[in-house]
Amino acid sequence: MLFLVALFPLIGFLANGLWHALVQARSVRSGSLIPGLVGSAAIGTSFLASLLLFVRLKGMPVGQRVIEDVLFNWLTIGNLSIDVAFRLDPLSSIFLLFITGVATLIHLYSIGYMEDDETPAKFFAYLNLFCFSMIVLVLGGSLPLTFLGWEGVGLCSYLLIAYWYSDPEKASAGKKAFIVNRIGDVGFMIGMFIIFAKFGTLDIAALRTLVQQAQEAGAAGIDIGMITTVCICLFVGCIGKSAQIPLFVWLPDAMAGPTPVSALIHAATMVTSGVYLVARMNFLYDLSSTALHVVAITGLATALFAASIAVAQTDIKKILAYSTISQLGFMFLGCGVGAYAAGVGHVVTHAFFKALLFLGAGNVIHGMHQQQDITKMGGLKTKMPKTFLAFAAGALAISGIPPFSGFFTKDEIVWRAYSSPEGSVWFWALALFTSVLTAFYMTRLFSLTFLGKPRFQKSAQTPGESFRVHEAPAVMVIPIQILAVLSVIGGFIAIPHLNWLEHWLSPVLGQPHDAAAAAGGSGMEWLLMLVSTAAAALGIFIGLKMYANLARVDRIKERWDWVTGVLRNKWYVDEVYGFVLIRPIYRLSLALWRGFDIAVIDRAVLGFGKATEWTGQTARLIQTGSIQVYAFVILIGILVTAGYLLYGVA
Amino acid sequence: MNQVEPWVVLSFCSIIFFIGFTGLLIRRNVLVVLMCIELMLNAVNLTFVTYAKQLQNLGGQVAVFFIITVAAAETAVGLGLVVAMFRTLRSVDTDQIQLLRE
Amino acid sequence: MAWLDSHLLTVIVFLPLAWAILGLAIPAGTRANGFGRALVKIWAFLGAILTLALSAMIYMRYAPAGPEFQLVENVAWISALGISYHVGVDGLSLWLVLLTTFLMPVAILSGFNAIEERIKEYYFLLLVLESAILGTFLALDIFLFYVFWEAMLVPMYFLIGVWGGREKIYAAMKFFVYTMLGSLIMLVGIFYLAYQHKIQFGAYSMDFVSLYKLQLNGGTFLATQSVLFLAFALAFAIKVPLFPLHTWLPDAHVQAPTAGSVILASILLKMGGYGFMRIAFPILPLGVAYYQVTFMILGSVAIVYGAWVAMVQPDIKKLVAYSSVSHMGYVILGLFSLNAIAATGAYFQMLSHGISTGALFLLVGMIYERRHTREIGDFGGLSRVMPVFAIAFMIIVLSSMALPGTNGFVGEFLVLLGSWRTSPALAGVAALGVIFGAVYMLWMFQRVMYGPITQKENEGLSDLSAREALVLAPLIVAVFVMGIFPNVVLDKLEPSIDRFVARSRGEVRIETAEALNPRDSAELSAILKEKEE
Amino acid sequence: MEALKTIRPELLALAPDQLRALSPYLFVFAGTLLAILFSASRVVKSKWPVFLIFALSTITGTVAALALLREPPTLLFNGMMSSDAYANSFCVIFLVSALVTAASSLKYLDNEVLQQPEYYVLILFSALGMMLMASALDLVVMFIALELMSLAVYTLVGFRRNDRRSNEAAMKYFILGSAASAVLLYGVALLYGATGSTGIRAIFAYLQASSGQGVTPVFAIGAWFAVLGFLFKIAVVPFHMWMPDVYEGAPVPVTGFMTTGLKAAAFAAFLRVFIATGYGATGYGATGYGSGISAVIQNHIHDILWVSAVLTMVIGNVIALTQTNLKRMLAYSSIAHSGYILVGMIAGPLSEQGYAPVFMYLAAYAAMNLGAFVILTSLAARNDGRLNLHDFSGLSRRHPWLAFSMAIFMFSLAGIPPTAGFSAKYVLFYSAIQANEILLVVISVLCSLISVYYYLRVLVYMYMRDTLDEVPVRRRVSVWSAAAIAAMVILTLQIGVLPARIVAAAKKAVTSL
Repeated sequence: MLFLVALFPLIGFLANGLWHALVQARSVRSGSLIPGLVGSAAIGTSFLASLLLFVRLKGMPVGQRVIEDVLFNWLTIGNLSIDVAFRLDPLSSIFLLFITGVATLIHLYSIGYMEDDETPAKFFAYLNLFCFSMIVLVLGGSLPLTFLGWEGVGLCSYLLIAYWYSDPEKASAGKKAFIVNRIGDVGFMIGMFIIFAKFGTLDIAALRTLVQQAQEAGAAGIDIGMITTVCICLFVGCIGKSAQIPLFVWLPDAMAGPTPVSALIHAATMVTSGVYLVARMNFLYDLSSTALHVVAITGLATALFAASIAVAQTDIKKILAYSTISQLGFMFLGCGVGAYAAGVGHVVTHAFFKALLFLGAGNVIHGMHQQQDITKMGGLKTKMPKTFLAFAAGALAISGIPPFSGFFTKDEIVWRAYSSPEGSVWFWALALFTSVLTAFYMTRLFSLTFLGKPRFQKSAQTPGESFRVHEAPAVMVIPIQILAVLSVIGGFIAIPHLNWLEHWLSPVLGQPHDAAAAAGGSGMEWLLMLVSTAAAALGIFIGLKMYANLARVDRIKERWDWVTGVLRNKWYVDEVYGFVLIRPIYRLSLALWRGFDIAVIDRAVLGFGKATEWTGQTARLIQTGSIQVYAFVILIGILVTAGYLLYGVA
Repeated sequence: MNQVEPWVVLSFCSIIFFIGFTGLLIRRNVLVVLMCIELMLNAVNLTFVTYAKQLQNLGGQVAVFFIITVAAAETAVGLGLVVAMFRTLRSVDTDQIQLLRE
Repeated sequence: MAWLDSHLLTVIVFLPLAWAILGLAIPAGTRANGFGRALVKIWAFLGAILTLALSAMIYMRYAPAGPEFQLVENVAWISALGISYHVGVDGLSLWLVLLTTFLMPVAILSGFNAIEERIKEYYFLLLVLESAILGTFLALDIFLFYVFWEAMLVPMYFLIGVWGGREKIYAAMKFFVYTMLGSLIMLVGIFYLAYQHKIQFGAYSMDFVSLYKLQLNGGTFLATQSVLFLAFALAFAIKVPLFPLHTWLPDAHVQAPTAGSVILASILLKMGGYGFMRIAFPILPLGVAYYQVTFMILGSVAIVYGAWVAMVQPDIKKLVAYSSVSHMGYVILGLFSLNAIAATGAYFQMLSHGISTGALFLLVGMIYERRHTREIGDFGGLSRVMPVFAIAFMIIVLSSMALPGTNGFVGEFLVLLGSWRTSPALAGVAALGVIFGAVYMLWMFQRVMYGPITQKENEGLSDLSAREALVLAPLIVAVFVMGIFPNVVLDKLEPSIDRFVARSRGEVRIETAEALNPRDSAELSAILKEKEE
Repeated sequence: MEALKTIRPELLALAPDQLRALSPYLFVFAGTLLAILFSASRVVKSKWPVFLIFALSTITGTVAALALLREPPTLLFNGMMSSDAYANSFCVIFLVSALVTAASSLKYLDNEVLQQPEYYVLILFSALGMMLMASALDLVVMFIALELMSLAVYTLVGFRRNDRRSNEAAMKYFILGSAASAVLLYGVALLYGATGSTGIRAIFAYLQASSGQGVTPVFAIGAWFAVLGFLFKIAVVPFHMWMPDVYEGAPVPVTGFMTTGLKAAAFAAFLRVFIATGYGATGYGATGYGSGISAVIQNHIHDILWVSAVLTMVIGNVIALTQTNLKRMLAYSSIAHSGYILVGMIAGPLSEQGYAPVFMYLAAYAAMNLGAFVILTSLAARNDGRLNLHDFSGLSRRHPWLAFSMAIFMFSLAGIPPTAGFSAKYVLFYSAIQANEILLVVISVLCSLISVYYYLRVLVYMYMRDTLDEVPVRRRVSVWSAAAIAAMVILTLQIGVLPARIVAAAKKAVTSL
């Protein structure tokens, strides 16, 4: 019955899609209610299904906690045989649960958010399709199937970012997302090629057993360099999907999509599939510390980098986007130091509070009539109190204040970064600094949005428009309240020492190293925990202090203009790419077409024709029409040939 | 009187033959050109006769009669054509007939 | 029925021809009444459908486990030169035949409104063309193959030249002469092969199977096999078309009428790949070995080059044409990788390229009928006025950029997977095509379908008509069926592919295969063993 | 002629089987005489009786020749002439092309207001000459036959006697032609001197005898001059210069007749001489250069022919590419085709098929080229006007069927399957490959690629361009021409699709040499 989980969203997609193609495409306006309910029902059922599956899985003995469901053979050539097989194990069950759960909430939320949209059926069809692909991604038993989901979610994110396609900016944002993802996917594919060339299989379980046998055979049985290459290739895929340096540029632009999409795809689920892949392939990464270091350093760098950018942004969704990138960096840091469980844990809690934050932002934008600039907000605390409370919970969670969920998981990562054999004190220090930044920009966002005096009367007033900020309808508030609850208590799955998640995942991710023993005992751990809490508190404090008085902020801005400028412009990464990659390739292509295809190849081809023509034109001049000339030519012919013959005889 | 060596006659014939051909090349008057052709044919006749004499074989002699006949017919046709040409061209100069070219 | 069974292939090859000749009897001149004209269209469509039905019979009759060639007919034709009328079907020809018969009704249907003048000649030529193509794919005698191969040029020449666009004459001439060059050189090669067969076996024969037995020396630049291989490769590479012999393609595609472009792109290009698989590789394994690297490089260059040039095309049809160059690059790369996976991928890529590029041309034709322009700049925001069209277009674009789940993915994935074994570097280069394929396709889609409607003419455009939907539906279905259940194709293909790989490696290549990859050589020797039995 | 040394009258009387062997010639000859009578006696003004006689004699002649194909070869007039399969199958070509020419001329002559019965008589004469050329076994007889043909054709070329172009063509053809035949005759004389005979078989016997120690320069030169005479008629470079002018000036049907009948006749005789003088294959039908004549000369002949074949193909095709007048274009293309046939001649001695491909090619070429010329004839305006390419624009709308058949002929000339042109080329080049002339074949296929371009250009005008003149002129096509065209189309396709029969026939004809 495993495939049912994937089937329901597919049905929802088909239903909504047909409804769109047959009815709404003919510009029949029909509210978002029916398609919304259909979509939510579809994903909701699959949430229930995954709950049941989770229970069944829990019922099984720890060793063989695997549910497999082979549908049919996809393709078979010689020794290559790929099944369409779903496999549920503790790791995928966790992902399945929070994906379907959060997705359900966001579907419901969207009913409200998309109510006055033209083609809601299309929207929900896309959402369902996305859920389907995401489920295939996490349940896929073999790499190609995972890749199918992998590209599927990419496609859906493209379609949903470019959902309001009439706006060229949104359309090209979608294109950008897809193409950048494609770059990563090539890495993924190459990883698969190497794996198949070396191991002759693409099935993950089979691969795992092969690798383990090789390990038992001893270090000789396995080629670490090759493993490193594979891991890095796969990680390139993760970089693309999870928006890490250097491929993160698409995610901020992706905010062009409707806010629920940003919440679901670009915060909670899709972007974390990179982490899923690394965790899934942990048995390979464990073999190559080089690959692990690459992962960790990339993650850490991204976390720091994105956080620094987030500090200077003014678009509420952009800030959240960069914070997402930064948090993803944390997760990879976790994986990179071998603490996959910590990474996964942060994925889960992050799904909760980041979805919450985005939906909250959605409410704000909805209430502010599509206003997204936080410098033009303020004082919404009174205008939309429910949203305010929920948002506060989310902000605290992400800043890492105990006992909110973010604290436990993030702190676990920071601690592992220090304590695990792969980690180092530098990792720890930088991670700590990043969490200060995190706390700071979240506070900045929070205070600029909700605290202080409203700034939109003066800014957002356009003549003749009565501007009234309102709280969102219930269908948009209840989901975020649920999410708020989750992001408060969600962290308890990962409380240190009675770390339920880690044990649940251990069959897949292996037993964690005894970190405490590794580094100065549990006393050290408690100490660091305090330190990081203090760091978060510090960040919040600075933020509050600073943004209580905006005039001073402006002065600081002026003084440090070049710094803030660089940050505001995201370190000019897009510009650099445009200058170094995109424009040169475009120019080159143009040059190849005009300068080579037409000017060289084609001209050469036509040249033969021209040459023949010319020869003819010259040769026909011999035909002067005079008898004597003809006779003379004949005579020459006779003499030459006869002479040649005589030369033969003599 | 003493006999003329055959090779003398033969080379004489070949000379005449090529004289005829040369006339064909250099003379502009069609009638002269016709004569040159006759010259060539007669050179051939002479050759035939010489060989017949040398080989003691009648064949060559007979061939000559045929050739003379054919030559006559040829001249007849040729003159007819010349007349026709003169009627349209008002000239018997080969340089005038270069309408068809290239 | 029994008679039909024994002559199935002949019937299929010549049915369209006979049908076309009968169709000439229908009174549908320029001043004929609408009924006559309608009748011509229906008649042609029925003929194509009938052929499709018959070819479905081939599909049912052909048993992959059975002998190599099935439903064989062999009649002496010019016995003095050992030429015989010899047709038969194996996996390689089966699917291309089905592709042809499947696309032909679609192509015919697509022109019902577009073609208004000389319709009788138009449909006549289309059906004749179908006969020639089917003959090429089913011929087992190299002379017969060549006859059909050449005869196919004639109707295509007229289709481009009479019903084409502004530059039609130039394009038609270029197409004909360019292709003719290749085929004539190939003809010399054919002579040589036949002569060698006479020398080595004392009897004239033009059968592929007997030519496969030829022993020719190879390995050096001037060795028989290398030279002959170039002779054949020229013909096939022009047809494929392989960079840098591709410049006839954009002109021909852009100028041809929609149906012409569809057939040209979807079927005629495949004849190049088919020629490689049927003639060049099995007969000249040493030649293949000698030029393997060269052609793999050319293939991967074509992939990237085609994608780049396609990216900057202002004309949609040109863009699609160059995308064909890129896609067929995968075919070359896969074939020359000389292993079962890559070869299967190459073949599958040919089929899926046939489906998706054909569909692309149909879609372009549809908006061309509405707007009479193909300039990308003249469009924009069509999604708003033509939502259903947008859906179809999006699906085809995705399959063309090889999204998993569509037919495009299977081919590209297998080609890359297989060629990685032979040459990781080149496979890596080719993998870049995956990125750029997305770039030019999505960019084109964005400029045509997305954004605001800039031009007034575009506001009134009507969405797909029922006929157009009917034209596209089978292709879209095929996209997903081939993408999700590729085994449907692969099952009937595998034995033929294995034979192909074994032959084109040739026994002599085993040790080099050893160097390539131990698994390959094991697999190969297994194949060879079962071939001996 | 050595027989004449001792006159034996019984040799001059004809036995019945010899009469039967002569039947084609007799029919045609009788037809000629009757035709002369009718045209001389002005009692009947109409063209019909003459044409009727013409048709009757040619048809009966054809039938007789076909009937004789099954007979064993018979020597006539004590070895000066043989009616064997070779001669008879060539006779079929000549007579058919004569008939087709006459049929297409009927209406043409009306248009030109030249409807004189002599025209048909002359065609009959030239046909008779061709037949004799093909069957003559004695060089002098061959020469007389050649002249019989040539004189008739000279007159035919100049038949439009009020047209300057026609006269000029006739004049050029006459002067150069008679010079060439003088050269041929000189060659014959030298051969006679070297071998003591003008009989082909005798010459060959002499060769066999003198096997081993080569041959005298006199023989070599004589033989070569004899061959040259035919090379001139075939219009092989550098003896081709007259051809375009003559073809352009001559009346269209006559041009058609020359490109097919005359060329075939020249080749027929050429082949006999070529073989007899040992320059071709030794032994009738056997293969391989061999005894009698030194290998050096063999190689030199080979080289000469090789070079001139290449030149012929290249020059013919390349200049044809630049022509805008269809008649002249076809003239150059016929030069090119002579080049292809020469390839066959070169390959003949060394390939399995021997000279069979040559015959097949001539037959195929006759079919398709005649067809093309019949179409030109029926489209030509007064004074052979309106035969430029642009006059053909939009033809497919005015004359769909004419355009269709023209397309078939053009494709056939270009060698596209499934037409006669293709199968003929195929067999020809295949034998060349067997003779290991790979480079030559490559050159020739490239040349035929060039030819594809200008043949297709005709189609471009007929199908892809619209007529220039606002009111397109539709000329009535006489039923005779239509029939002729139809017949040629069928023939072209038949040779193309089912060449087996003609291949066998060619083999038979050549082996009977």
